[in-house]
Amino acid sequence: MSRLLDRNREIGAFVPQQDDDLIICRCEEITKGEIRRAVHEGMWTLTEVKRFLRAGMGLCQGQTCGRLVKGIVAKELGVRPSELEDTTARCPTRPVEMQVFGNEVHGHE
Amino acid sequence: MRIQKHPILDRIQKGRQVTFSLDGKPMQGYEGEPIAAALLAAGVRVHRYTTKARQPRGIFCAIGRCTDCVMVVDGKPNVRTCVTPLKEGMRVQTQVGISAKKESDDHETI
Amino acid sequence: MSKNGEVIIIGGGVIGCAAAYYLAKQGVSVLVLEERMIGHGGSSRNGGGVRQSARDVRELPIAMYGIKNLWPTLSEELGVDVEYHQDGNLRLAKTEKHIDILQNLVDNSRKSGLEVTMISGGQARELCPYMSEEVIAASWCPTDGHANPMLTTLAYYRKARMMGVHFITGEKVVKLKKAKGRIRKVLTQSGNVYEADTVILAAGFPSRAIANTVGIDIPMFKELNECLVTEMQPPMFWQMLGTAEADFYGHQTKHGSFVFGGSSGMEYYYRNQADFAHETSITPASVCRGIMKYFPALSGAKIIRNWAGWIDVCADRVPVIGRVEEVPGLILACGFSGHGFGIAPAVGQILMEIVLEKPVCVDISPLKYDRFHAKA
Amino acid sequence: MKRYELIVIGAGPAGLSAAVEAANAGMSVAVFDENARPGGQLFKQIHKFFGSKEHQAKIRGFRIGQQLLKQAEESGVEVHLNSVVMGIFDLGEITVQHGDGVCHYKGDSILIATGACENMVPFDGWTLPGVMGAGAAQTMMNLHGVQPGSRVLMVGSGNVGLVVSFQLLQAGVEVAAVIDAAPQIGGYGVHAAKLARIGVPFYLSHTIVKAEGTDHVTGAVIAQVDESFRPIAGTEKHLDVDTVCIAVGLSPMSQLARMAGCEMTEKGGAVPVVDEYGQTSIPGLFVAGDVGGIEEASSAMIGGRIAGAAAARRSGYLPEEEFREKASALKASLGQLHEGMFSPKNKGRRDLTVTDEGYLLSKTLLHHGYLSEEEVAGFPGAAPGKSAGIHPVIECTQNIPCNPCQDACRFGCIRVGDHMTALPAVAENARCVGCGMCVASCPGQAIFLVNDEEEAGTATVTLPYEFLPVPEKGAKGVALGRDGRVVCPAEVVEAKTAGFMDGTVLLTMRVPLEMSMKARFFKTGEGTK
Repeated sequence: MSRLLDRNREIGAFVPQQDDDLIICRCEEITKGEIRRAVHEGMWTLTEVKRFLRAGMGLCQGQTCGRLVKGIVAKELGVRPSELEDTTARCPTRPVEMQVFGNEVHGHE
Repeated sequence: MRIQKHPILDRIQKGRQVTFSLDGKPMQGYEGEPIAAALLAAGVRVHRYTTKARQPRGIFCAIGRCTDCVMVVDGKPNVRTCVTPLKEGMRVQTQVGISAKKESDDHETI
Repeated sequence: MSKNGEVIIIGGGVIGCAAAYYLAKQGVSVLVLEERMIGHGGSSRNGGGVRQSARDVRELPIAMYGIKNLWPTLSEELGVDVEYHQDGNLRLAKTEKHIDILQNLVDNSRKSGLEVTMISGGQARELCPYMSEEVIAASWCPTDGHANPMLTTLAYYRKARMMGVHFITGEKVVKLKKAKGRIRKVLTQSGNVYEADTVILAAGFPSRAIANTVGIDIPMFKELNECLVTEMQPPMFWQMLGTAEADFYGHQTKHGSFVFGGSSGMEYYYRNQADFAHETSITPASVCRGIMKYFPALSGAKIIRNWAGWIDVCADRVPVIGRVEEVPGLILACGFSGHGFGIAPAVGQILMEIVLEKPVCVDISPLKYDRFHAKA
Repeated sequence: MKRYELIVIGAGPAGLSAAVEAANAGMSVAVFDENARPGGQLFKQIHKFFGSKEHQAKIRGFRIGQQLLKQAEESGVEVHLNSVVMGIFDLGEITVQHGDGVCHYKGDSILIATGACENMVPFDGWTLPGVMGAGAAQTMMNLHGVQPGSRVLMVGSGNVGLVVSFQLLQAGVEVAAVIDAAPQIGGYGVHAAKLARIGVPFYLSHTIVKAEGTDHVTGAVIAQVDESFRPIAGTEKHLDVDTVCIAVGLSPMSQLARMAGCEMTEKGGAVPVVDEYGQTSIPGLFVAGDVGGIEEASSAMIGGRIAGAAAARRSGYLPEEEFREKASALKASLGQLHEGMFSPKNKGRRDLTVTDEGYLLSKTLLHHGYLSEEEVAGFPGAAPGKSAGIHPVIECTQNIPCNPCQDACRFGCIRVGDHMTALPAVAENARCVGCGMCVASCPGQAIFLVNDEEEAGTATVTLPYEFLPVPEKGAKGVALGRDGRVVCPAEVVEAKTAGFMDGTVLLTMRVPLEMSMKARFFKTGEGTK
């Protein structure tokens, strides 16, 4: 079950920070500032941030930046990272070519 | 640089030496080792330039997870070079965005 | 008596968020209650089609209205690029049977005033050179297109929130209650009670159980829908694609990745009916095979993600939209049957018009909740 | 569809151990791993493991990997390599990509043992080629025999940062510094001491501010941090490096558990909730190793065996009583590894000031990576007067789970006791014959043999040496102190090794008498520091 979130809760205004231009999502080249700003625009779950910015939506599917994004969003919301629900883990765990994905063979031997 | 002799591992076992190309230039490596290892041994650190900011990227996780080290291999973009074994005659190209670096971009290419 | 806004919207999907936005624009105070998160359900899990072709004639006017009046300026209006592309829709045929299906759809659509035509395989390949020779004909609707459903939903939410709409997520509605003959209370699993004079129920399949609590039923079931997304590809084509049998559909996104949806034919028998929509082990492979037959050039594209969601399928495969006469104050907007995204902006506006008792922009009477009857 | 009684995902220490346990109980077992080689991280671990004999202490990680593979083969486990488990589905089904196709398999039980991945920390320039995970560097040098760079800055002083730094040195790579934002070294003191005595500087309460370079790393800037871990202006320091390694912790790779719908909890990352045998909220779905919470390979192997046994019980191959007996023995063994100041329950604690025995912990060790001479003398392994003539000096001052030194001395000079984490003590009047077995057996390389030759005014110090080239007898050079500084001239009098030492050389150097408790490393040539 999702945590109850009143999206009207005051989290303060967006204040620019010195390292806002740091790349956080290396695949989609999304910066810390973009993530922080998205939170202030109402993206309060990791999934919303991802869908809004594409952070974690690239080739590695958030396997590198997931933890970092979580930390930034949590800090912006003033909650513990563990309070944030991870984005959904989906198949495939690694990129797979369409012609391989569609080639269902039976048994290893 | 390759480790010639290691105090614990002695000589690290390798496959046969093969030739492949990077952006058209011939390179040497060992069959079966990750493409990334062969490139690193040859001092090549830049694998690609990113789509948006055209920033250089190279080996980062080396276990096939982060996808930062992808290159165009035999014409296919986004190939994870840290987990793709090297083969004789492989055509490896620096990736720019999702395409191969144009040969004309490379002044060293003859 | 306490009150939490003039209108409570149950469901923070694209319909709920769009309605909230258009209501807020009219100065109405709105509270949106969402069980999970914004755009959790079908709103973020669809192929992104913004099309009129192959629509049931009962909902076609809504689609046409939205494409004519709302979609073209939506990004500007909401301040977020929702990646709307109006580059046409090709619905593909590989067999004579397919051609018959498409011809029938084209004929019906044209009667409703939609500019859609049948074209040959060759003409289709001129529009989209990547298409294989297996395509022998297609329907072509140049005013159709696609948009990014995740961004569209979040853009409506973002703007509505900026305009003062109150959103509460993680709040699962379990019961509606009437008072003095009208809808009044909304009760949630967490024990909270919200009150309003008007309640819009736009919660996808769970709408059925919620409506049941005031004695209203909507004949619908939930069906698993699966999509897959590829790694970024070079720009190839911008049309929205579909097939005569609707077994696969998709488009290339602004980002460059392709999003394709499709079915394995086993959806009806999917045994796992848990709330969480898990992708199956068989459908994505089947969809991949389908895509490669139509677009061989994509066979080397890597799939980076599959996803699944529930479709709220109505008995006659068109949504229920409108007031419930038996429960004054209750407005339904559910049962979109897998094609709600493209009409969401228009439905949002329509819901605003219903709430404010304004003239509704198109005739929605064929979509009323009590239209269902057993066969004679 | 092909069905196994147990499917194991991940051929690392946990997965292989589970597979062997289950197969030995009679189950049909298949292991799938995405890598070209099995063993997970074991084959990158070229250092000797801690623990006791039953935990395969003093054996190098890759050898343990070789043993596990042999066991897997003997027990009939099918190990499928280059096989990516793409997804996990309802009713115990997985899809596996292998070559140019995808296979479906079902398991009566499934064990997820996908391990962990490295955490990362963003800083200016962190996307430049040359910035990489410490594990990435380890993979390149220890698996593929390629140096990750020529001069490295290590960010993070946990065990991974320390161990990989040492391995970089072994691979012929320079280590410019080890830094950590925390005010003290996170990993084992003995690992830090190995680096410090070679001259690797530690900068605690320091962070990396920037990796410099346009196309790849050409330098790095570090700076001291305040209590909120923010860099303090004016404390910047430039380092000439071409590589920056990040070792700031690991996170469980639990995507498959989440995909399966396991109930999750937080334990250094999302991990599935498990029962005492590693079974998740989904009956028949187990996890073992780092994917269930970060520990180390020895614990992962025991955890794997417990889960493997539980799967065997579930399928009726292990009677309840036999299972309980086995599980409780394994858990006792795991419990031994979980004792002491570095136990999982003490993770991240920085307030410990004394050992379990009440000895004051060395502050210089925690802050600079080495023990001061005065501090060494206060510990039971090195107290003055413990032994005359040749005798071991054990510079092991933290409660780590390890006791091979106790078994190494056949004269019983060294005692750890029943609790593996107790500090080793050298007995009074110990009869030391100078065999050096203790020096060779210590995974922390923390034991030295000291022989004060009073008449000659010299002393010999025997130290463990794992570098190339090995200095030959008669080689002249300098002795380095615990802090890596030159303390005196030194001459090699013996360099001996044996097969069982597995690459460790016992290097004996002659130093002036008064330097016997100062000289701890040998460097060929004239050191001029």
